[in-house]
Amino acid sequence: MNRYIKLVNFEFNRFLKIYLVLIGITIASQILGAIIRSNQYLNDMNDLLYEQLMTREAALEQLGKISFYHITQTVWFMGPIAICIVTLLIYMFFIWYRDWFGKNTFIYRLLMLPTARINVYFAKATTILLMVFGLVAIQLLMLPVGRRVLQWMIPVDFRVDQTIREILTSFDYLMILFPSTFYEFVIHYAIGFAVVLVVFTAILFERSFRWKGIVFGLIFGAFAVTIFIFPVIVQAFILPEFFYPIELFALECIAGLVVVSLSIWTSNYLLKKKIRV
Amino acid sequence: MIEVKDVKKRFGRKEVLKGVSFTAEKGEITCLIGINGVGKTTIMNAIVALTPINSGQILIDGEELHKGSYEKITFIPDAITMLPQMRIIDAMQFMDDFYDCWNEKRAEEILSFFKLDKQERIANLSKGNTAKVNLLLGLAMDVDYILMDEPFSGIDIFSREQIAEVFTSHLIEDRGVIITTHEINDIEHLIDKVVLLNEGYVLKEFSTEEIRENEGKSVIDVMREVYQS
Amino acid sequence: MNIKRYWKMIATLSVIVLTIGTFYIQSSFAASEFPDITFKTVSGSEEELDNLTINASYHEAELYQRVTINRQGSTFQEQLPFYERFFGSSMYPEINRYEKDYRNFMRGKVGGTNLFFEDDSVLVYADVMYEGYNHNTRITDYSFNIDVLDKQAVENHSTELSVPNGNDYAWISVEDVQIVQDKLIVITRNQLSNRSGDEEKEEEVHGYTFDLETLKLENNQELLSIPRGDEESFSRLSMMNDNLNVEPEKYFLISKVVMEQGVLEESHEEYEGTEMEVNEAPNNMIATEQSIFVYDYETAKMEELNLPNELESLLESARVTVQNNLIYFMNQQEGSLEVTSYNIETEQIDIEQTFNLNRTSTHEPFIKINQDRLYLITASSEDIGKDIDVMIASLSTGELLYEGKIEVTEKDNSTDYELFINDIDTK
Amino acid sequence: MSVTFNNRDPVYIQVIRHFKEQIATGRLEPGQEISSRRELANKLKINPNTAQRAYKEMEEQGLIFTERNLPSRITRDEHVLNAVREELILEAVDSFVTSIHAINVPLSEVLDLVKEKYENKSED
Repeated sequence: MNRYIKLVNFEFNRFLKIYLVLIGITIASQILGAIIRSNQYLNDMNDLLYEQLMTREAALEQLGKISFYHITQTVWFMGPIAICIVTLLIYMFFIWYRDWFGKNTFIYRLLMLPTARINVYFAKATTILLMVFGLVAIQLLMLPVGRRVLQWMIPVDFRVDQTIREILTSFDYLMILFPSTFYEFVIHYAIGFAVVLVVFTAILFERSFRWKGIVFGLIFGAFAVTIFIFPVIVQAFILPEFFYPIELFALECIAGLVVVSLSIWTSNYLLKKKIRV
Repeated sequence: MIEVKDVKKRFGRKEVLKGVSFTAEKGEITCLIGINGVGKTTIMNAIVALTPINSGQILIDGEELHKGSYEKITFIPDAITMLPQMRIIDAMQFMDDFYDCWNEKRAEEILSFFKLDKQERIANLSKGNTAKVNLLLGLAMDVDYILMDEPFSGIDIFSREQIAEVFTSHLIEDRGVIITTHEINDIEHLIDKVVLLNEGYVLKEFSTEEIRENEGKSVIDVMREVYQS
Repeated sequence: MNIKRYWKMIATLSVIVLTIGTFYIQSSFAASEFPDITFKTVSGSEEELDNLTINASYHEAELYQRVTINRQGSTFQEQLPFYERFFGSSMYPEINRYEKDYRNFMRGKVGGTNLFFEDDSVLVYADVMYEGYNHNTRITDYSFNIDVLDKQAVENHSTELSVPNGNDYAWISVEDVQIVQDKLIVITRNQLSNRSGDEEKEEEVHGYTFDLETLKLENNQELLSIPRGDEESFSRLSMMNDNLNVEPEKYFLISKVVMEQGVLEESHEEYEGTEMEVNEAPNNMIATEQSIFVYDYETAKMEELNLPNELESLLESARVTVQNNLIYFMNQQEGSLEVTSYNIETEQIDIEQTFNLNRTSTHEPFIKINQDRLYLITASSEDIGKDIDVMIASLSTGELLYEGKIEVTEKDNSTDYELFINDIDTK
Repeated sequence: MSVTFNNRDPVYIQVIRHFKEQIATGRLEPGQEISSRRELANKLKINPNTAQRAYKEMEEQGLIFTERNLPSRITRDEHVLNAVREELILEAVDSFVTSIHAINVPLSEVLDLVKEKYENKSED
C-alpha cells in the first residue's frame, strides 16, 4: 500500500510539468475566450445601437441577450477541453511506453521494485484518474470565473446570468463531464476508469508479446467491450425489453465489474509471467 | 545460491537459450562469457524475471523469484535505470523510498569513492559516471546477489579501473555476483568462476583457480580451446 | 511517510475533493431547489385532484425539465432515481403499475396502453410485430404477439401467429384490445402497401377475433376502409377512443373525414384549434363528409351513426371522445366549453352542459373525461407558460367541483419560467 | 605493492610466492602485521576469495599466524623463515640450473660468470 502511494506520487510528479501547462492553457484560454466573446457581443450591440440606430429593445430582439452559453460555444472554451482530453488519451499510452522507449529504461527499475507489479499498473491508472479529476475540477472552477468575466464586461440588461447547473445543462458535452447527480458522476467516471484499465491491459499484451500482442490486445479490448454491452445487446436484440431499467442497470454494473476484474487479473498475470523489458 | 536449471528461451522462432544450466554461489564472482548472441543478457533478465522463460527453472536460495526477492537480489543492467531528468540524489531517494535494503551510508561511501556530485542530473553525466551511478544504485543495496551486465563496456579506462576496484572491495564482500562480459582480460584475476556460453548452450563451467592449478591454463586458454574446437 | 514530498498530490487531491464534492453537494440541494409546483385551490374539494396527473415541461433560462404534477406535488425528471432517467421509464402510469404488479409478465412488453386490456381477472397484451421482409418468399411478415395473464392463477399463456395477408400491409398498428366473454378482439389499422395490388384502398381497419382459451384466430373482419387519396379527394380515419383506457369498453369509434378539392376559406380563427389536422391534408381541400362509425364489441357489428343534426354540425369543430355508451362532443366557445353527450344505445342526447372557462381568450385546453368527471386545464393565450387554470366538473350535474390554479413557487423568486402541459392523466 | 600475475598459475600460489619473496628479502619482518585479505585483494586487484585462500594456505604452511580476532602476522618461527629462504634460493637455483643445463655449459665457466654478474649487480 505504502509503495503504491509512493508510486502514484512518483508517476504524478513525472507528468506534473505537462499537466500544469494543460491547466495553464485551460485557464488562460477560457478567460480570454470569455473576454473575446463578450467583446464581440458588445461590438455587435454597439453596431446595432449606434451605427444602425436601433432602439435598445429592437437591438435586443435581434441580437438576444448574451449568456455564458455563448462563451461555451467558442473554440476558446472547448479547445482547451479537447486538448486536455486528447493529451490524457495519448498519455494513457505514453505512461507505459516511455518506460520502455525513454532514454533510460526505467521499466527495469519499475519491474524490480519489491512490491507486486500490479501496483505499478494501479499506480499508473490512479495517476490518470487523478489527472482527469484534477482537470475536471479546474474546469468546474473555471465556470464561475468565466461567468464573472462576463458579468464584468456586459451590463446586466444585456446578459442572462446562469447558475453553474444551468450552464452545464445547456451544453451536452459538459453534461458528460459533469452529470447532474453524483451517482451519474460515479458511473461516468467508473466507465472511464474501466476503459483505462482495459487499454492498459491491451498495452501490456503488446509489451508482452509485441506484434502478436497487438492482436491479443485488440481481441481483449473487443472482448471487454462485448462483455460490457452484452446486457444491452440482449435487451435490444435477443430478448427485447426483457429487463427492467433497474435490472439492466444491475447487469451493467456486474458486466462492468467483470470487465474490470478481468482486466486486472489479466494484467497481473501478464506483469508476473509474460512481461519483458 | 542461484540455480539456473535447463532454461530455454525463444524469441519468435529463434531459440536463444537451448537448455542453460549453471549455478552461482554466494560469496563468489561468476562470470558469464559468450562470444556472440544475446544469451548472456537474456539469462540475466530471466534470473530477475524481466523476461519470461519458455521452460526450465531458476531458483534463488532454493525458491523461485517473488516480489520480496528484489530485496535480496538486484540487477545492474548495462544502462542506467533511472530517469534522465533525475538528479543522483533523486535516484538515491527513489531507492530509499522503495527498498528496505537500501543502505544510505554505503551509498554515500560509494559516491565519494567514485567522486560523484549528487546534485548532478543523470542526463548530464558522462558515460563513465553514468555507469558508476548505475553501479552505485545496485551496490548500495544490502542484497545477497548482484547481477551486472557488461559493467565495463564502452567506458574509459580510468572508470574501468575504478569499477574493477569495486570487485575487490568490501562492497561485494560475501555476496554472490554474476557478471557478464565479452572481455575477460580486465577481470581475469577477480573472478571465481566462469560459465562459457555459445549459441544458447553452456559449453563449460569451471573455477578459475582450479583450472590454473590443475591444468595450468588461463581462462583465455580454455576459451580458445572451447570456442575453436 | 514524508508529507512534504507528497504535497503536490495532496493539494491536487484536495482541490478535486473540495471542488467536485462542493459541486455535487450543492447539486443535491439544487435538485431539491426545483420549484414546487402545486395546485392552488380557489374553490371546491381538493380530493377531486386525487386522480389527476399532469405531465408538463418546465423551462427556465436554458433549463428544460420534464415534470409531473399531482395532488402531492411535483416531481422533476432530475429528482427521479438516476437509473430511471438513465434508462427511461414508461410515461404511462398504468404500465408502470403493471410493471410493479406483474413484473415477469410485463417483461419485453413495450408500447402504450392501447396494447393492453385489463379487467378483474385478466391482463391482456396484444401487439403486432414486424418480423421483416423475407426475400425468398417475398412476404412481409407480421405476427400477433398475444399474452394473457390470469391474475388469480398468476399464469400466462401466449402465442405468436402470423397476420393473415401480412404481405399486403406497409404497417399495422394495434388500436385497441378488448375481451368479450371468451373472445379476444384486437382492433388494428392496416396501411396497405404498394405490393398489395389493391390500388383502390389506402387503409383498412380490422377486427381480429381470437379464442381466449386457445388463442387461435377465429375471425378476421375488415371493419372499414378508405380509398387511396389523390389530387381531388382524400380520406382520413381517426380513432376516437381514449387510448389510455385499458378497461372494458363496449364500443370502438372511428371518425371518417372525406376531403375534396375546394376553395379554402381564409378563416384563420377556425383553424387555430385544429391546426395539426389541417396540415395533414393536401392544400386547398375541405371536409365534405364527416361521419362516425361505431363498432359494437359484443355484436361484432360496424355501423355508421345517425347523429341528430345538431351534433352532426358539431363534428367539424368539436372534439369527440367516447366513454362506455356515451359519445362526448366538446365544443369550445368564446370563454366557455359546451359538452354534449350522445347515448349510442338510446340514440338520444344525454346531457348538455356549458362550462365557463373563466377567461375570454384561452389556448387550446386539455380536456379529459373520466366517468362523470370533466377535467379541464386551460392556459391563457397571453401568458401560456404561466397562467394555468384547473377545473374539475361533474358532467351529469354541470356542477363545478374544483377550481384552482397551478402555482409555481420558485426558490429564488425568479419569474423567468414557463410551464407547458404535455398531457393529463386521470387514473 | 604491485604484482604482475601470470594467467596460467593459480593466483593464490602466486600470492604465496610473493609473500615468501617479501619474507626472504626481509621486507616483511617476523611478527609483522599483514594486511587483511580484503586489503590484500584490493591492493593486488585479485578476488578476495583468492586472497583468502592464499592466507589459508600460508597459515597451514606456518608462514603466518592469527591470534583470536587480531590481524594475521608473519611467523616468528626461525625454522619456517629459514625454510622459506632456502626454498626460494633452491627454487631459483633449480630453475637456473635447468636452463643452464639446457645450453650445456661447463660448470666452472658458469660459476665464474655467475660470480662476476652477481658482484656487478650488487655494485649497481
